[in-house]
Amino acid sequence: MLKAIIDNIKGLYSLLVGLSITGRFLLSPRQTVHYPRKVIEPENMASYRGPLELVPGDPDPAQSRCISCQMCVRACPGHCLTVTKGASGKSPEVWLYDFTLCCLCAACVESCPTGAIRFSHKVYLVADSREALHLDLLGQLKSSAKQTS
Amino acid sequence: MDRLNFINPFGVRYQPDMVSGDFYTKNFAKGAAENTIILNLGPQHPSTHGVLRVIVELDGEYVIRAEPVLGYLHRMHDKMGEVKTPWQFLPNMGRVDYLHPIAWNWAHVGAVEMLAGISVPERAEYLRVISCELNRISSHLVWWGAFVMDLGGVTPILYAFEEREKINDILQIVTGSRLTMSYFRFGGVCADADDRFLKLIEQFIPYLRKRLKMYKALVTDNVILRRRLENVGPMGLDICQRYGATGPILRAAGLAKDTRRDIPYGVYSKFAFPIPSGPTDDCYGRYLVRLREIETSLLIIEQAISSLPDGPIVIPKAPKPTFKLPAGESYFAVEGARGQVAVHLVSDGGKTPYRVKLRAPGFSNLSLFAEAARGTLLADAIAILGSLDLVIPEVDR
Amino acid sequence: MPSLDDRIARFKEIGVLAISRHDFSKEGLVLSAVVATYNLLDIAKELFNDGFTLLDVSTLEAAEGFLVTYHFDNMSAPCRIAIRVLAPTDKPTVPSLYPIFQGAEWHERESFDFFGVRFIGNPNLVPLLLPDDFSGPPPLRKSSENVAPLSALGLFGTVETAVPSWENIIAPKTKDA
Amino acid sequence: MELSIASFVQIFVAVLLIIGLMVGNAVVMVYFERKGAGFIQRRPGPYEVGPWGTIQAVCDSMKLLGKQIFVPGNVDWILYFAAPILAFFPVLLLFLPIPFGPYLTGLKVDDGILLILAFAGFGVISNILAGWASNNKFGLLGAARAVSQSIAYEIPMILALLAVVFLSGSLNLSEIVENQGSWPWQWNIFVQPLAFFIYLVSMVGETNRAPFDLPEAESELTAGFHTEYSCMGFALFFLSEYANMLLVSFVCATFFLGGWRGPFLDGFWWTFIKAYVLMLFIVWIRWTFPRVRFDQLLNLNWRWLLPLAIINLWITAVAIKFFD
Repeated sequence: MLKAIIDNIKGLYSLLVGLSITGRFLLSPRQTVHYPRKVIEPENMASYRGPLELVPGDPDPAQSRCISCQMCVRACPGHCLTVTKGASGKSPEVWLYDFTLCCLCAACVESCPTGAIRFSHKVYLVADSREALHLDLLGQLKSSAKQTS
Repeated sequence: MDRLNFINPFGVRYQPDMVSGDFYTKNFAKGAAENTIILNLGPQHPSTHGVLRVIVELDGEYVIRAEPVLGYLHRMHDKMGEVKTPWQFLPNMGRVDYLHPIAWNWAHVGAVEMLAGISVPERAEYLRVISCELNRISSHLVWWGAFVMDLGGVTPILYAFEEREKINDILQIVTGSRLTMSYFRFGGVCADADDRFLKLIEQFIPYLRKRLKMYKALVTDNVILRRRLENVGPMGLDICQRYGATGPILRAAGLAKDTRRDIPYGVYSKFAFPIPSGPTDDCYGRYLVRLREIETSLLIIEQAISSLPDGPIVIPKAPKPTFKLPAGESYFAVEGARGQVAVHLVSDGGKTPYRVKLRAPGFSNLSLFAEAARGTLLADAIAILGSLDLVIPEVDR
Repeated sequence: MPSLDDRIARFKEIGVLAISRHDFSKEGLVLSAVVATYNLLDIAKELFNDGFTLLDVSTLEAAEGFLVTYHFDNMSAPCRIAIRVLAPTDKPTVPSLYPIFQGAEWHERESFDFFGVRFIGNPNLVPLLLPDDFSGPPPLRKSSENVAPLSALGLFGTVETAVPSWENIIAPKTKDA
Repeated sequence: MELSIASFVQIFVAVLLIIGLMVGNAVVMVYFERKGAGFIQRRPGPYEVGPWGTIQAVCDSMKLLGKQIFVPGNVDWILYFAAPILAFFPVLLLFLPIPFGPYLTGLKVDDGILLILAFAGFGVISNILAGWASNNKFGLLGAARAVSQSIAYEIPMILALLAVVFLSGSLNLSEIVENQGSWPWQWNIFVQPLAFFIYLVSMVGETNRAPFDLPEAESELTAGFHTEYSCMGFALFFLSEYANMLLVSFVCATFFLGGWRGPFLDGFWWTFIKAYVLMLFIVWIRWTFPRVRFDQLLNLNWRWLLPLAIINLWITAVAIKFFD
């Protein structure tokens, strides 16, 4: 009986300790990043794997390094890449990427013999339809080259 | 409840069938006693962590029988393993158990390396240990929060997520993703640790130790939690042996069995760390074992960081995504956050494996729930379910 | 904890079709034994008394039939043992381990789902992971041109002994482990 | 008390004001509860709607009003719709005898506390009806829990209040307030600390708030007795929960914390300040502790609170006999 009473008093004390902890957190600053007003620091973003993008070519940034060898297409577990060889030479004519099927596994990046593919760091990519996530990477490369020049 | 007749204002008498429900409810109801309620907990229920469904037979608030029904999150990973090359199957491993993906990474990569006879550079082995242990901590943190939430305390899970976010920040530096990580490669890992990675871990270890003290004061010592968990759902060595339970459940039963110590894989044999076991085999014992495992993981990370060697992170001729496995069989087990994770790989020398069998610890651990929950209160059954640390995608595969 | 040789001797006493040692670092197994279905429960009982626990039941389809592999591990000292049973393709039935290892119930139901192997003595042999109204052949069954013979799979490390019928199955040249 | 036209008008006006208070209280408390939960959990809480999210609760209640009334099949229609109404309206009555200020009382009744305790039982009837009529097993379990919990916790609550009634020698709430002084050390909490503690515990149990929220224990019974309620039915349960919280806080302020009397200047503001401090305390408890188990809840009551309350009452009676 006495032991039970002491136990209960100890238990009440543990409840007070708990209240003091949550009380302290009540008054301490918030921890969340409130997205549209604040964004997380860019160094945290540098390692983020976003959707794929093509690496700009060396002399001409609008040209891809891709040689249309189809290694990435064969390696991809989700079948999300479509690469078609152009009429002239090795450079691709169509480079389509279905982000809805992609699992960001890096099979294509690591199988590419010329290092033509890399992950972008676009964390805020949103789309309102599936079709908007069927990305034309060659077109992206060209438009981004136009913007920088 | 089933035998009640209700009258609606339109005067239509409604006479429910004695047993209504789908195949599993009917199958379960065959053994039901008189005057009991058959209750479906789930697949959408706040404390079944995803889409587990448990059919329970209640006498008042007491559970007479319970039967988990699986398969609501079944994705047939075994079949996917047979139609994909081992490399292509690798990203699947992050999806099997989203809380401890790196252990599954390791199990699959280890099985392939065992079969193909691939060795791993030492730096990669150390990075594997560091990332796996960090991931184990984050998994235990989520379990801790979710378990206390099952018991009605809503706040701790958000504190646990603060730490988990920090771990995700660290793991993102090397793995590139925050949830379904696919970090390991056959013969190494895919990215090297940089200075920021090491610096963040060095800051994180003392921070988490401080927070663990807060966890103890806020939750572990809390009288309500202790009375909810002590002497609830004892699972002794006998039941663990019969059901094949592994991980914290087995260790709480008093047996210090840990694959990291028993069958050292990677470089675990180089580190000194205790295997927490006991003191009691009830829910509170399992709770304590998991919290002490966080400290163990911190110890291992500390040792690994201080002795991280230089060198390559992947062997020079690493297998390409389209490599072929030699014929043979391998069974590789690692210690996941929930128990022994194993991949059984059989290959006939073709492009894809002949058979991939994933051994999920949660599957065996959940199978003993029916026996452990018998005769407990409904609230205790929920506590037992939470203390098993279930991740349903892993159970269903 | 008896030594490996003792265990092999005891398995032979109970009766095995083939028994082989394995290189643990290459295959993840210490010992594997092929037993006849009527000896399975005796072997399981023996393992249970020695403190073994059932890790999983891994079935695969081969040309000779369904090879059901039970992986056991010792509770106190790590020692992974595989016990295999061959069930014929046309009418695969295997006795259930439920009376000894209750955890086998779910593993067997999983094999029943994926391969259609029936486990006699399982108290609740209904679909576990697949829906109850799943129609069609069991999903992990292979088409006949994809089925490999057991000898091509390299499952039987260093064969200690084998009955003549199983020597044929394992193939004359055993893989040196 | 004589019943005249004037007193009817007074009651009518009081009821209108009390409805306003209940609705306003729910809106304010939802905001504070969510904000408090957010701050305890180190996140901002409601943030987007209005400045600091202040309009969030109003918008939420508008949303609840605008929702489709969804009635599950096989319910008992009459009881199903009667339950939320029964939950809400008796609470109105309970506010009538509360002395908010020296002259601010809906209805001055000589035995006001009896009225409150008698009508407080209505809440549990609505819970049973809701759980029973919605033909849901979770609801039924929740209702069964609600009954035994409510019966259990009313007894120590009454015994704790009775000790104060012994001290003041009156059942009239205004007189109980007047018997206490303006300064904190003159309040009943210092004469009756044990009774205050017992009341504090049983008031959380009586209002079904965490850690005693077993009738609606979300991790066990999804939402307990109001599992099948949506839109206005749910909103009425919600309103009555907050109104009950406010009521027990007012009673606590009246009995133990000096009611409208406070340092410097007596007045209704003190009642409200004290009541809302108690409400925030209930909120704080909710976001800190896990839930107790059902048998533990009843054990706590029958094994500890009830004997303690009886001992306390006995000591009080003896002390009054000897020292007065």
